[in-house]
Amino acid sequence: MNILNLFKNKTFSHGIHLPDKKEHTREQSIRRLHFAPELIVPLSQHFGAPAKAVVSPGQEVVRGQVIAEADGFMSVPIHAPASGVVKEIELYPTAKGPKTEAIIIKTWPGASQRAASFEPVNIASLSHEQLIQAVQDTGMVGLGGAGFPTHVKLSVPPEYSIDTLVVNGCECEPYLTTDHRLMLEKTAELLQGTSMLMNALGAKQAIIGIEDNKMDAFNAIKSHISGFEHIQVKAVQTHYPQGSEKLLIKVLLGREVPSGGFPYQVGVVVQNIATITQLGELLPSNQGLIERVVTVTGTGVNKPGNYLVPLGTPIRFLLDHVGFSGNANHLILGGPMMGSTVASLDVPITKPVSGLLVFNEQSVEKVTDEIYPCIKCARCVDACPMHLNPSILGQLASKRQYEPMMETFNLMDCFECGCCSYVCPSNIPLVQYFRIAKSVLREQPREEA
Amino acid sequence: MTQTVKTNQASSMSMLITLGGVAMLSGLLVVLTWQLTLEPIRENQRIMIEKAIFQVIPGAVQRQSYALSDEGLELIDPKVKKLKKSEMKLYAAYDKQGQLKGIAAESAAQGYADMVRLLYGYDPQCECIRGFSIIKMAETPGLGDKILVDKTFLANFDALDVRLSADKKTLQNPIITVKHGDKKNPWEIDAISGATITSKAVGKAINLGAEKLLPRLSAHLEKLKLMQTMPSTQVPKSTKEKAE
Amino acid sequence: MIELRTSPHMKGALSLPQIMRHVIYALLPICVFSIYQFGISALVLMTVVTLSCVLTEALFNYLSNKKNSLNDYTAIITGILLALTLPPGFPLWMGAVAGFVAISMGKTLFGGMGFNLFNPALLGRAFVQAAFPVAITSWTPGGMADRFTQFIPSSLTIPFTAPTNTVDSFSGATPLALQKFEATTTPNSDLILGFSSGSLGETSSLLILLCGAYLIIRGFMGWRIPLSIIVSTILISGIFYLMDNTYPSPLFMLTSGGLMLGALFMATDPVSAPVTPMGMWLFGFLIAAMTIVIRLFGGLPEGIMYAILFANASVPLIEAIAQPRKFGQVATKKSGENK
Amino acid sequence: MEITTESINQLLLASFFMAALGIVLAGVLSIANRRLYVYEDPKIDEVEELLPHANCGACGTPGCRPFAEALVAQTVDPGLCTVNSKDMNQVIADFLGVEVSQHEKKVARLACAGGNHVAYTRANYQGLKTCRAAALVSGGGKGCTWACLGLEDCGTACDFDAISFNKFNLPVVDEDLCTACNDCVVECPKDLFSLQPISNKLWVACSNKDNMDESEAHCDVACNACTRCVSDAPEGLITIQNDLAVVDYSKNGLASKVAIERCPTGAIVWKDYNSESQRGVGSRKIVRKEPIARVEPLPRV
Amino acid sequence: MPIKEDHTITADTFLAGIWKENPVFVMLLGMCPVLAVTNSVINALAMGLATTFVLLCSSTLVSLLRNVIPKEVRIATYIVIIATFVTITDYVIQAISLELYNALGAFIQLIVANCMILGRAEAYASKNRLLKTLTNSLGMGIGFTIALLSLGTVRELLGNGSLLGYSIFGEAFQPWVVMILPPGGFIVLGAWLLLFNWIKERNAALTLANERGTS
Amino acid sequence: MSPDSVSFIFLNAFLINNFVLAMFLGLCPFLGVSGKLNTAWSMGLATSFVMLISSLSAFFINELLVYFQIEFLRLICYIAVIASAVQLVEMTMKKFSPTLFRALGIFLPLITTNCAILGLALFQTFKEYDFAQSLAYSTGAGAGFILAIVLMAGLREKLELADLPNTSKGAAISLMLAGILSLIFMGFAGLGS
Ligand SMILES: Cc1cc2nc3c(=O)[nH]c(=O)nc-3n(C[C@H](O)[C@H](O)[C@H](O)COP(=O)(O)O)c2cc1C
Ligand SMILES: Cc1cc2nc3c(=O)[nH]c(=O)nc-3n(C[C@H](O)[C@H](O)[C@H](O)COP(=O)(O)O)c2cc1C
Ligand SMILES: Cc1cc2nc3c(=O)[nH]c(=O)nc-3n(C[C@H](O)[C@H](O)[C@H](O)COP(=O)(O)O)c2cc1C
Ligand SMILES: Cc1cc2nc3c(=O)[nH]c(=O)nc-3n(C[C@H](O)[C@H](O)[C@H](O)CO)c2cc1C
Ligand code: SF4
Ligand code: SF4
Ligand code: SF4
Ligand code: SF4
Ligand code: FES
Repeated sequence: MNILNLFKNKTFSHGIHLPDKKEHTREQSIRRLHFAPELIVPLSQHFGAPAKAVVSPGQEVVRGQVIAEADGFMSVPIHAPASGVVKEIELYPTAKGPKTEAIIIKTWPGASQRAASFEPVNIASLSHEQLIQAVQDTGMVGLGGAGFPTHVKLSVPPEYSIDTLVVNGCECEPYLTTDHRLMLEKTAELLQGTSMLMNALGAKQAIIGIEDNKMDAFNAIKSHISGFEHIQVKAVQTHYPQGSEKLLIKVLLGREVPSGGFPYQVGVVVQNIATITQLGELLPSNQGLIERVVTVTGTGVNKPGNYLVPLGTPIRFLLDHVGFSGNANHLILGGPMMGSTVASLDVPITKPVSGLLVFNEQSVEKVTDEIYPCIKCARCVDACPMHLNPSILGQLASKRQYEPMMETFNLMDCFECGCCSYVCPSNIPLVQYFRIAKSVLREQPREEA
Repeated sequence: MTQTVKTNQASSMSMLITLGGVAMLSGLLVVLTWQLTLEPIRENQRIMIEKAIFQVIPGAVQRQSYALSDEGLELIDPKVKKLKKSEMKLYAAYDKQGQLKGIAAESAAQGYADMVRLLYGYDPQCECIRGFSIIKMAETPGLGDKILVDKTFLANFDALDVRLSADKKTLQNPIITVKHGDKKNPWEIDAISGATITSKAVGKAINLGAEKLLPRLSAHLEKLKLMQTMPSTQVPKSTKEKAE
Repeated sequence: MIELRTSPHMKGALSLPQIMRHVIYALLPICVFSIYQFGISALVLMTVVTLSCVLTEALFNYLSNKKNSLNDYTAIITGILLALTLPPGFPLWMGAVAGFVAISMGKTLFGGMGFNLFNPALLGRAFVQAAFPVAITSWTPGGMADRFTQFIPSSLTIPFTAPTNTVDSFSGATPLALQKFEATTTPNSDLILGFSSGSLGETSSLLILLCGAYLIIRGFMGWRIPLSIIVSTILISGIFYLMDNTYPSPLFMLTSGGLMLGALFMATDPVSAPVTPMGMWLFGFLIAAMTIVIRLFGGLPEGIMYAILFANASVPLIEAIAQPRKFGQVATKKSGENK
Repeated sequence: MEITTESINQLLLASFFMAALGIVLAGVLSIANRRLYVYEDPKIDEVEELLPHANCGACGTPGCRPFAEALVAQTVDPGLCTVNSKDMNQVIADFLGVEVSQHEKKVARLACAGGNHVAYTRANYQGLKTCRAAALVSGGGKGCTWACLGLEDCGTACDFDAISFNKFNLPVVDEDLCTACNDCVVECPKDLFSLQPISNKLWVACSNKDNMDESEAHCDVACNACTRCVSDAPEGLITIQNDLAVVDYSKNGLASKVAIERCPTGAIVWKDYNSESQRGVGSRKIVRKEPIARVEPLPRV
Repeated sequence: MPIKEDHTITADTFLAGIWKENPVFVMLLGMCPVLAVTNSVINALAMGLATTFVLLCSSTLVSLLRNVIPKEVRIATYIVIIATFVTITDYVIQAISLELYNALGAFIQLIVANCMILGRAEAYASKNRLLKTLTNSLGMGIGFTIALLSLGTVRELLGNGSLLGYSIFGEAFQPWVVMILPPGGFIVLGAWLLLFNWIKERNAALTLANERGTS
Repeated sequence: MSPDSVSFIFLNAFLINNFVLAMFLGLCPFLGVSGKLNTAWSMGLATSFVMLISSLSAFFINELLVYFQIEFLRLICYIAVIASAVQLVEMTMKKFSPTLFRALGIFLPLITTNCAILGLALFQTFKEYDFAQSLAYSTGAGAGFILAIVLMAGLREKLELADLPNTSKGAAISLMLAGILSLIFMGFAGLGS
């Protein structure tokens, strides 16, 4: 809406501009975290059916070994993040709330960590089906946040053809810098992974979209790109939620993913930087996903930075390591806009977690300010990137009128980006309302059946 | 109204009889009432009209109704005769001696809220309007209805000039309403400030009426000079009229 | 203990009281100009009306055991704006009545701040306009020599009685009334700078525009509604003017009467305006069209108040036809092509 | 007034006119009637009058009118309406000439006893005061993930004011008022309510599926799967599933208070109609009489 | 109804219309005349009496004929009966005072369409015996008249400074013109309803507080 | 604009002297059926349709009565004829256009005893409108009724999302809303004069 936007890089309409707060970790190169004495590996770290454990208590496992296998197509295997012995398989708290089954591994002390050996594979020689299988075997899921199994994304329904792979390097959430660091430090793997996936999808081109607050990453990739003809990098304006795949596709390609539909319907697949980088590393060596980069930052930690964390590391251990100042009482897994708070320090780091934000008392913005009635100021309407009407949705939700929210006002198109809550001067917890409404609405068909 | 009916539907005959009977009964009742109240109602109407007429024509105590049309002037009994579209009704008012004091007629114009319907009194002697009275209006009380009480406004009608032009086809000067304090000519109406619209409506109505009435009337003025009486009885029975 | 909160965990800087505070700041220059022009009567009338609004709000809070709602400043805005729409010599007691009606019937009745369907200030004014039509159409000219030492006589009317010694209201006829009833045009420079008679706050279009621009630039107020009203006014009255230039010019239309104040401060009252962009354009157009129709063909010289209120009443209908086009709504065709 | 031939004529004219009009209209109506003839049993209206118009659905039909239709068709029996008083149902039955069968009353029962004096909270939930919202934010902050959050969703859902909250923020069902409409069962995001016939007196007031230590770490009255009730009760009445005692109500006839006596936490209780549930003598005493302090969530907007 | 007809006349038969089932304040029936003619007390009174008269006469006739009228032509017959009495009233008022007649305008004739009267005929008179019907109708009529008066009083007092035409507040009083204009009708009735609601609310709150206090 | 012109008559009945908000006619359905926008719209359509029908039938009935010189039976005849005309329409509609019937038909019986219908017929007779004028009058009144009831319904629907104080729930708020609308419609006064 701002006239100045004309002179900037491209972006989508609506959305908001956020302070990026990335300065504390932007310059911190990725450091490896050592193993926690006990790793908690939930069987469900992804979207879809939980994996099935194939180990039993007392069994010794080697780092990288499959400890749970995929339960069907909509599922991925899980690999042991560290060598050790399986202590138990029991219910354990997760970030979402309900307890789920987790394999608890007592790790051997750091020095004796030994990796299972793998035979490298020749990607080029694999058939399409084999390639998908290989991707599934890595246990790779979207590392951008949703945890959607990557191999499912690659198996595009036959009636659609993919022409473009979009690599999502926006990292539009404040504080987070994992993708930024990966682009700088693992540029080669990124490009390799990109061309691998292009082949897998049969895509003619790939576009790496990067927000223009990460121009160093942009330049780094630009300087490596010469060997890869069909890959281009494009800078897009820093604008939240630029990283959402639908908006990124709109900006880069001008295509609009139909409401309720998926990117493949407009010939695009979107993958996150981390997903592709990891895939670029793991696939040729036939390894499984056992660790990921997590940004740990916030006012509550002493050593903010980007850490390569073995999956299953309890937050408590991570915090001890980075030094956390006493009264930190607000922990967020993910970014500040979409991440969720955790109720317990026992919660482990899982595959989709890209950041851990730790704040001490009230240093997070004053969310608990007094709530006023909606004044219909339309700021939320102007902010909503999905062009919904959060104002009326919020009013309906407060009166528990959920049906019209879905039927008339397209509630289901809301992807909970939080723009509306962010701008609301009346402090109405719009997104929370919408989550409640969606959860009620999702339950309803089940009841009627 | 009758979607849910019992299984035992009433026969059509009984329906016909009941409704027909009740309707007949009510027709009877109404007609009786009407006949009984006819007289007092007429009397009421007469009093009301005369009050209005005598108010707009100072000095008048009797009156007579006429219908003016292209065919000429015709004495009517207003209670009985329905006027045709082409006819205009007017009242000639006389003093005790039966001398013509003035002529009153109705006119109307759109005011602020709704039509302002008024009766104005024309004095053939001075060729001027002597007054008006409101038959019906819905102007804002306290604002629009100042036209009834505002002294300066009423003073406009001491002698509002409606002289006919030389050819007797139109008014020499159309009546216009000017803003408060701007009245310069005897054919202008000085508006009430704050109720300009209503004032204008009064002016418009009188202008409209005078434009229509006076040119046609001028030929018949002589006929009205002296009070006439109806050829038949003073108050004829309606039914007789109908028989004609 | 760990705190559980829901995302987003960040919050934009604007808060409701802050917005409202800035609206008050933006209104202050207009008030000052009004006091300069009309003297102590203006000052006292503004104070009385605002106090009446605030006290009414407090009274109803007390009666309904609601928590204090004065700290959102909206009652003060209502009071100031209401006062700015009243004629300078308006009896103070009637001003107090207007304030009471604005808050009680315009706001509390519907559940208070945020729920009112109509602009409370204008509702208050509409009520007193219907109740005391004479007093509200008695204009006093601005810039009278003794304005800082003496009250306009009608101001001090004893409660519940009619103003007795009204100044000859003619000397103070508003530009619109002059145009409508006398066919006299006021010079544009007077209209723009504010040296004409009229309601307390409506005289200087330029000042109003500047104050409104401040709010828009700082992001406290949307820009669509004012723009829509101004553009529509120019277009519609331009068409009339071109057809027949005895009709007032667009510039006159824009700068006379309460149009500017209405467009920038009253039609923009967020609560009683639509939320969707398309709705805002329609809303503005409706206001402009109706204002012009009333001004040119209606019984009243000014129509902006009724136009805004009517548009307020139409908001549900406007919103029923002007919901935003959601993202991805038309793209279904594209995917078909892709198959 | 004189009576003249004119006035008589007028009288006759008017009367005949009206009579004719009446007959024409009646004719029209009678034709209309034939065409629009729709049979609907008038009994349905009358029965509906006698129903409570609560449209709660507890009877199993979508509302009172369909229930009335079904009653008149005699496909259901009046006793199914749980909102009406017994007498009124008898009136309906008499009217229809049928018997009222005795349906056992069901009430809503909560499978949790973790008020905030016995169940620990590990995190402060700050957000809208609804259970569903809290459940969506990392489960809501109670140590036991299955526990009642006490933010009153069920109370709001109940149309009959049958659910109130005690000072430990635990819902208490007034069994007289409960009509077994199922609303609270549907509403609770933790699925803690279920409808139980009042003869099901042996009741496990816990849903915790953690094992022994873990469950007791979060709640003083949790079922810790110690199996004492299983061995004290007749064979097969109680089993442990997922570290939780489960009563098999098909063997309800065997139930007696013996089963609850040795329960160390008092998770299994004996619930008589309309009285407080009784804990076993062996259960540990609840010492805390005040709720553990918590930060109030935002008001339910 | 399976429940037997009840012929006993209680105080409630009469009082229902005045308060508990007041046609205007509670049942919101016959709103048009209520609002249209209450700009002065005298109009309100005349309208109230006229309506009561029609109500009584038509209920009587309907009650007497209740077993004769076939269900199918019920409404048509009622309407004709009502219209008859309305016409009669109309002429009688004209005979009494034309001024009053003009003030009431067409609303005398519109009594025909007053839902209250048809409602009473349909719901009460057609089901009950004459005496009971009369008692009830009288109550209704009085209730209606009271409502009209309560509106007329406020509107005339504020809108004209007078009651029954006599100036109350003296010359200097500034009439609140809006009260006799259409909006005033709606607003005054709305205000009465608000007042009743408020009293009800407060009483409910008080009894609740009392119960809490005693238990 | 001449007060007798068809366009002024339309405008007058539509806005200036809106049947509901200035003339107090048809309040029962206006207050009763304005809860939901959709129903209000249907009700408005049905009412204006019936207005048209009854205005026409009243026009012809009046000719008949004048011919027989029994105008005193006007009221009875109007109401009886309108009632049956409406029922006939209802019947025809049901038979020939069930969709239309489902949308509008259910309101028809309700409308018969609505004083706007009768008022329209009576006023057009008092004002001695000819056929074209009656037509303009009835369409104007119908349009005015639709406008009023649709505005009202929109507002009431919006109010459902408001935190109404208990005191103003129910009929009170509807009446106040009607009052406010009526206040707003005063702005149309004097239009076209
Ligand atoms: C139920 C469901 C089915 C999906 N099916 C597909 C699919 O068939 N193909 C695909 O490319 N992506 C599929 N997706 C993935 C989404 O397009 C999207 O990439 C994923 O939800 C993560 O995106 P986000 O992080 O923007 O939420 C599916 C997602 C969901 C929730
Ligand atoms: C509001 C919103 C913001 C998002 N922001 C980002 C982002 O900054 N970076 C990113 O990689 N994915 C982001 N995503 C997820 C993408 O939509 C998409 O799911 C992801 O890029 C798919 O890649 P993945 O399957 O490899 O994770 C966002 C999603 C939403 C709904
Ligand atoms: C509620 C209200 C009622 C009004 N009623 C009338 C009225 O009955 N007659 C009238 O001429 N003007 C009426 N007006 C119009 C204004 O007073 C208008 O400004 C005035 O007629 C023209 O101003 P002027 O006469 O001072 O030039 C009314 C205005 C309002 C707001
Ligand atoms: C830009 C803006 C304009 C406003 N205009 C008005 C106004 O015209 N009248 C008013 O009563 N309140 C106004 N308010 C204050 C507030 O929105 C109003 O009191 C609410 O309607 C009360 O619910 C305004 C507020 C803002 C932010
Ligand atoms: S959270 Fe949903 S409604 Fe709010 S801005 Fe984002 S997409 Fe729009
Ligand atoms: S931003 Fe908040 S106050 Fe403004 S319209 Fe949206 S929900 Fe309402
Ligand atoms: S039982 Fe369920 S709905 Fe009720 S308070 Fe507990 S968690 Fe909430
Ligand atoms: S909501 Fe629950 S407690 Fe209330 S009546 Fe229904 S079943 Fe009983
Ligand atoms: S009284 Fe006018 S519609 Fe009911």
